[in-house]
Amino acid sequence: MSTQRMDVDAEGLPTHQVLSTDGERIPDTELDHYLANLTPAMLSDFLRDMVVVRRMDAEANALQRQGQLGLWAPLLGQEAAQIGSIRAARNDDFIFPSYREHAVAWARGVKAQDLLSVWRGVTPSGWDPYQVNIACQQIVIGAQALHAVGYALGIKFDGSHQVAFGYFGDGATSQGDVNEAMVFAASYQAPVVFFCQNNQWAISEPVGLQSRTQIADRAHGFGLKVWRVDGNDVLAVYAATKAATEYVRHGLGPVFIEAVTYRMGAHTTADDPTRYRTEEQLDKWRAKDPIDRLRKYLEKMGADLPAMERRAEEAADQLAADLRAAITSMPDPGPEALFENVYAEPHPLIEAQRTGYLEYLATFEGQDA
Amino acid sequence: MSTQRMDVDAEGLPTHQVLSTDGERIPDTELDHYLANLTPAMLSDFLRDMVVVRRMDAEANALQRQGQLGLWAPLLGQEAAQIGSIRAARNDDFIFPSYREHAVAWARGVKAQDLLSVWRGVTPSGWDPYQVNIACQQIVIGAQALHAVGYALGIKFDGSHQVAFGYFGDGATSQGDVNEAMVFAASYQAPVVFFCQNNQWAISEPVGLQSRTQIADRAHGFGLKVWRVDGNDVLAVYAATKAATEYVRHGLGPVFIEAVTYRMGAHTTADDPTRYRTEEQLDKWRAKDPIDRLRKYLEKMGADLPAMERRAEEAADQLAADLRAAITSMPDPGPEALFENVYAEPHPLIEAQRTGYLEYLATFEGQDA
Amino acid sequence: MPTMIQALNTSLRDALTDDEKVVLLGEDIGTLGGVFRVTDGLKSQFGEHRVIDTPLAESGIVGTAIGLAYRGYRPVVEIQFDGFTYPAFDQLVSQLAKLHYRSRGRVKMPVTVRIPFGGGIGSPEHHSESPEAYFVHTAGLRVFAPSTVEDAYTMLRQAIDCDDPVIFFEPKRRYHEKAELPYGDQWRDEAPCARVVRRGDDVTAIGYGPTVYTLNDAAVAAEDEQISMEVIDLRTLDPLDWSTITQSVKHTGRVVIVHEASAQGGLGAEIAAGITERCFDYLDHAPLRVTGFDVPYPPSKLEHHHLPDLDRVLHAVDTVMRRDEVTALGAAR
Amino acid sequence: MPTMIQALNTSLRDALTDDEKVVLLGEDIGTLGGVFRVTDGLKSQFGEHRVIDTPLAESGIVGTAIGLAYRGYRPVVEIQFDGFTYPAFDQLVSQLAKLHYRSRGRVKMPVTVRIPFGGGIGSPEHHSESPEAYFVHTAGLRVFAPSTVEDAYTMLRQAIDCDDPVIFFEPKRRYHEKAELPYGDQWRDEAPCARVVRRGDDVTAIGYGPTVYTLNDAAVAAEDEQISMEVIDLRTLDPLDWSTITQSVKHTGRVVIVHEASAQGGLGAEIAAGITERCFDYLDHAPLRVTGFDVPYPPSKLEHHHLPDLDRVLHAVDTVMRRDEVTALGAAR
Ligand SMILES: Cc1ncc(C[n+]2csc(CCOP(=O)(O)OP(=O)(O)O)c2C)c(N)n1
Ligand SMILES: Cc1ncc(C[n+]2csc(CCOP(=O)(O)OP(=O)(O)O)c2C)c(N)n1
Ligand SMILES: [Mg+2]
Ligand SMILES: [Mg+2]
Repeated sequence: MSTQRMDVDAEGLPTHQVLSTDGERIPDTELDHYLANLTPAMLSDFLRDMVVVRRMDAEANALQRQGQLGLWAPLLGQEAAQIGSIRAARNDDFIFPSYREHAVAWARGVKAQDLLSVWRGVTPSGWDPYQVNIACQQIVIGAQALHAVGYALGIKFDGSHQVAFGYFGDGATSQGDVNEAMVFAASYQAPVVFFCQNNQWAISEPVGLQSRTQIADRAHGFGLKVWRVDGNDVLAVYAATKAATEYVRHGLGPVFIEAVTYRMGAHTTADDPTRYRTEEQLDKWRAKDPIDRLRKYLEKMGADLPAMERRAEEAADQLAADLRAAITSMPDPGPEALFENVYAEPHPLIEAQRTGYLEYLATFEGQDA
Repeated sequence: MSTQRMDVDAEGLPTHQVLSTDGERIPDTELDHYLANLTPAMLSDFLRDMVVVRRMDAEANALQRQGQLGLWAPLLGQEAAQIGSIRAARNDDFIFPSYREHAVAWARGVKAQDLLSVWRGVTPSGWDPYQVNIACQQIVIGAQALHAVGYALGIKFDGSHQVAFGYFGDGATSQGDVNEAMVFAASYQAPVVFFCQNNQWAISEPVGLQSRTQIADRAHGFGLKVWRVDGNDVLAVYAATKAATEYVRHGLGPVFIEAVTYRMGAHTTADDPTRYRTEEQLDKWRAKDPIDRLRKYLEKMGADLPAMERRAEEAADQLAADLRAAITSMPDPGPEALFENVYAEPHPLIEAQRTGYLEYLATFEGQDA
Repeated sequence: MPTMIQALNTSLRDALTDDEKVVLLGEDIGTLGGVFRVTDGLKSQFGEHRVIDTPLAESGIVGTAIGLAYRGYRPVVEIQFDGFTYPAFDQLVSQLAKLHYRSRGRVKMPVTVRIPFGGGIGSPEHHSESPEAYFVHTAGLRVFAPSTVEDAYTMLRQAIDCDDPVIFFEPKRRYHEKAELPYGDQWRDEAPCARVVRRGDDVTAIGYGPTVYTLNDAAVAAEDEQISMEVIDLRTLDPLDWSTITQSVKHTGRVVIVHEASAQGGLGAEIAAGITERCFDYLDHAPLRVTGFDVPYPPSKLEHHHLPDLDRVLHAVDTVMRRDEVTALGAAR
Repeated sequence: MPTMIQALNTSLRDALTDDEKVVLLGEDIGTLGGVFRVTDGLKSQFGEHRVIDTPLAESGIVGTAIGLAYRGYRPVVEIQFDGFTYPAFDQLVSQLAKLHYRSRGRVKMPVTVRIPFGGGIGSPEHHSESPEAYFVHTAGLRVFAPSTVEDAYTMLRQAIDCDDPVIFFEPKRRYHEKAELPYGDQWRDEAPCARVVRRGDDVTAIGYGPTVYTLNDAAVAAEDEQISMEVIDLRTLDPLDWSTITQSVKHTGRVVIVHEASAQGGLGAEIAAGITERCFDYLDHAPLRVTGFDVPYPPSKLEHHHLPDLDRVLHAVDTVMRRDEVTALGAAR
């Protein structure tokens, strides 16, 4: 079965790239249109966004090692895929993320400490979905793809021009739910963008184990409009996502974007990737780093890179400091939190258990623990 | 959403046909090779098979109306798809059917009365899977597709050249399980043939609701080798299935066959198809009848059609008479059957319940019911 | 007088009329009107955006309904038969049940999942299951099971109106019972809780859905033998209405619990355990269960053996009355 | 001394060695050796046709295992975490559980489904579930839950050897316990049944998997207060070993049942109901349950409140001893 580890990059749909790894601007007839109005300020924002979320990720890893978080799922390497896509979405487009879209949440205004509070284990959820238009994070692989379709159907019924986004990974495309989501989306021509970050791995499993064809090809078979982009090229991701949302907003049906990227870190802080991958592979992908690439481009186009870098670093420093202070002083929830929000309407069993447990705890008061 | 009812026949992969509806032999560069050795005796068998299973179906419908069966799922119209495919398989190829593959089971030697005993409600299963190399019938849509892949994996591990077949309908292709089956089959290059009878309907739902592309295109996206054939053309189905099994036996990977056919009867005897389809559509498909088509071909090629017809009718009459006699005299199972085969090894709870219930029933003995 | 199917149909029609956020999803519910015709005529009345034929995938249906609820809709899902609930299990227990909790109360999940359940109609495999215990054990779901025509109407309105997800079990073998419907807003006044459908002094018989009819018949038969049965129709399986149950048990001291689902780990176990915890000193006999056996649902010619019937209920009643030394059947021994 | 993880690893290695029809399937079980390393080294020893990394789809994994069993294999499936069992629910309850019955005994389904279960390891959502009640309620499945290192070895061998499907729950928070392994064919001699792990006279405490340790600790603590606890480790949740249970209860007259799963409809309800049916006249107090609350499994900083701990067990013991008027916690009230 070793044949299954073929290099799926080799064939299939073309992969859009508008920045070479050296930072050269590559013309792209389909995507250039969406990059025509890019301003230096926007490019500076892309740089800042990616630098900041990379710092947030580094800080979260450190906090986890120090015992301040229970677990963390690093995003290192996927900054361009996440920032490029979310910056192309409208603020009222509704996002259904997995558990690794930290940059997406941050870009929508979720505070890093709120994001991390879930990983610290103090709360089930770090944000109000309706404040930032992002659904709760999803751990069950692929389940959210269907929610995105349902939401999109609601958009359609409402006659709105919003778009629903379903984010998931390459591994998720094997799940029944993701395939059913494509079936439903195609059937109803739902205004949804499936955004698949193919980071080459599902924990220890290479993407070639999930699929012998390009993931983008699969989506094509369901009748979805498909873009395959270099996920480490923030401009290509941005442009493809712009193109996708425009397509969807025109009522032309659902879109699937495969962003080809790489998970540079461990799957989670509980994972040991040295057991299943090589330094050579990492080196190959280090050379494709999304932030470096944008830096090189900015340099070549004569932007004031030092100023942009300063701005980015300052924002990153600020976030890191705030985050650490907030997390290390974050209190544990009290026992009553156990019983909150299980139901929206009163429920006698939960009421009785709450009362009983709190009374029981009260009997220990004044005793040594 | 009415747009979803597009005619999916209009585009996509070509549909192989080697017999026109008028019984003309149409050359097919890919398939002719597999028809080169067809003898008149084999053609006569095809005719007989289709006539017999159509009679079995008619008889089952009648028995159901007379209260002798609880339910029946007619195969009318799908004779060529089922007979053509099963006659192309080797006897040691293992079949995973749905609930409508009566012709497949019959062709492998399952007696009509055994087949119908399940629909009468006297037993969970009408055959021994290992005697006829057909798994138990499957009612949960699509579940058996995965079993076929697992069995195929076993074939591969054993170094055998058998093939596993997964039969399912057009509606089934929407289920997560069928999609996961394609993922697993592709990943492991399992020796499996997925045989999809696209009979245009999933109860009342037209295939256009399940898919906006051809079903065959979807399978293609998963990296499967695909044939799309006219499912009412018994020779095309036979040839395509031969081609498929040869491909699989050569270790080239899994195959998907979409046989385009039509369910001429009700979904089941509990269904009223007049609520959702028109006589015109039925007329269009009546003109494509698989048995008529073979008859016309046989006539044109100068075969002794009357003799063949006689042979077929005799077999059908025999089956009908045997079937009716067997079904109408089939006894009900006794209560002890409830507790049989729940587990393969002893289980105290089942034992206790069996004993208790039989003792309880004994207390009624000698009483009026 | 309308049948239960018509009552459900009217209930859906009224809900669709009263609130434009109500949408129906399911296989064959549109053009066909559902395999049981519960949604008959609704697509033509409300349009295909309100009454939606879905692709053939239960996880897809429930997952899509969840997305619609995120958007502020109140989806009502039809699962065609009980046995086809399981492909949607993950969406039901890990998503639908938990999203209100997961979102700290910000996202409401007013989704109703209608499931025609139970046996007795001579169907093939997977068409006669009673999966209610799975959902009663799942925190975050409410579980309703009407037994009468009136309740079918009322409780379906209540389920759709509820801001929590409700798994709504319809007793398919009672689909053709007939009765007058409650009218107007009456459904708003009734709390969804258990109901004593018949007063009695000697034994409390507890059932829900299709078995309530059996219990009523048993109560009539028991009268002939001077046994007075109190019959309770649970109606809501989650939350359980312990106050109605315990009040009755404290009065009678004897309990028989009936359902079609298998005994082991069935809802009857919870009822029996809960009663014993709450009423131990009042009990004259252990609560007994009369249930389906712990076997897969059998072929239709055997189902009359599997389903709790009048005789088996009476046998259990006799046992708790200590008129019979043999232990009751159906329960684990 | 080996840990429980190593015991499971050795058990799988021995089974793979003894029977070439044994194959392992799961996510990340090959190259990585499983997220808990239970399959560490097995792929390199037995090859990728025996220890199979699968695509990321649980229904696919179980369905494929069923097909392999049809072909005469004895697949051992790893579900990565308890909460990821649900996407496979249909294949487990409508297929795996029922195929022996459906085929009238012609097709054997010797499939073992390993599920690391339960909480207490500080994990995120879906990584701490206790879904055993769903499977105990499903006819056709056997359910095993070892608590000790030795049993982890022995019972896994027995599960793989069994011609029925076995859902095999591994107490993940006890994965690092250590003990010597039984050797040779010893595992063949032991019947899979409950075990009295500690004799006592006043109260029978019943648990399985991770809670058995808690019960042993409680028994030690109770001794200080002159309460003598008998501790039963159920080991097999289906079939339940009623003879061991009833023998103990008839001796003590008092029962406390402990599990991490939610109370309502949990296995504790079946045990309590079954005991009451079988031992009513011997009971001095209603059997009490100490369980997780009827809420979704909480964030890790709350799990010590949710999980039954020493104090809550002792509190229940005091209650059944009538030394405390407050009712026990965790059970439905
Ligand atoms: C249904 C389900 N099965 C298994 C897991 C365990 N798991 C968590 S992440 C993961 C791999 C996911 O890979 P992919 O979809 O590529 O996303 P990535 O982690 O690479 O972002 C697995 C198997 C899960 N969370 N849900
Ligand atoms: C999981 C599941 N959901 C729903 C059903 C009810 N049902 C039985 S047959 C059927 C339609 C199947 O359509 P298709 O796959 O095209 O097969 P056909 O009946 O046309 O042969 C449905 C919805 C089922 N049997 N299983
Ligand atoms: Mg990945
Ligand atoms: Mg069909």
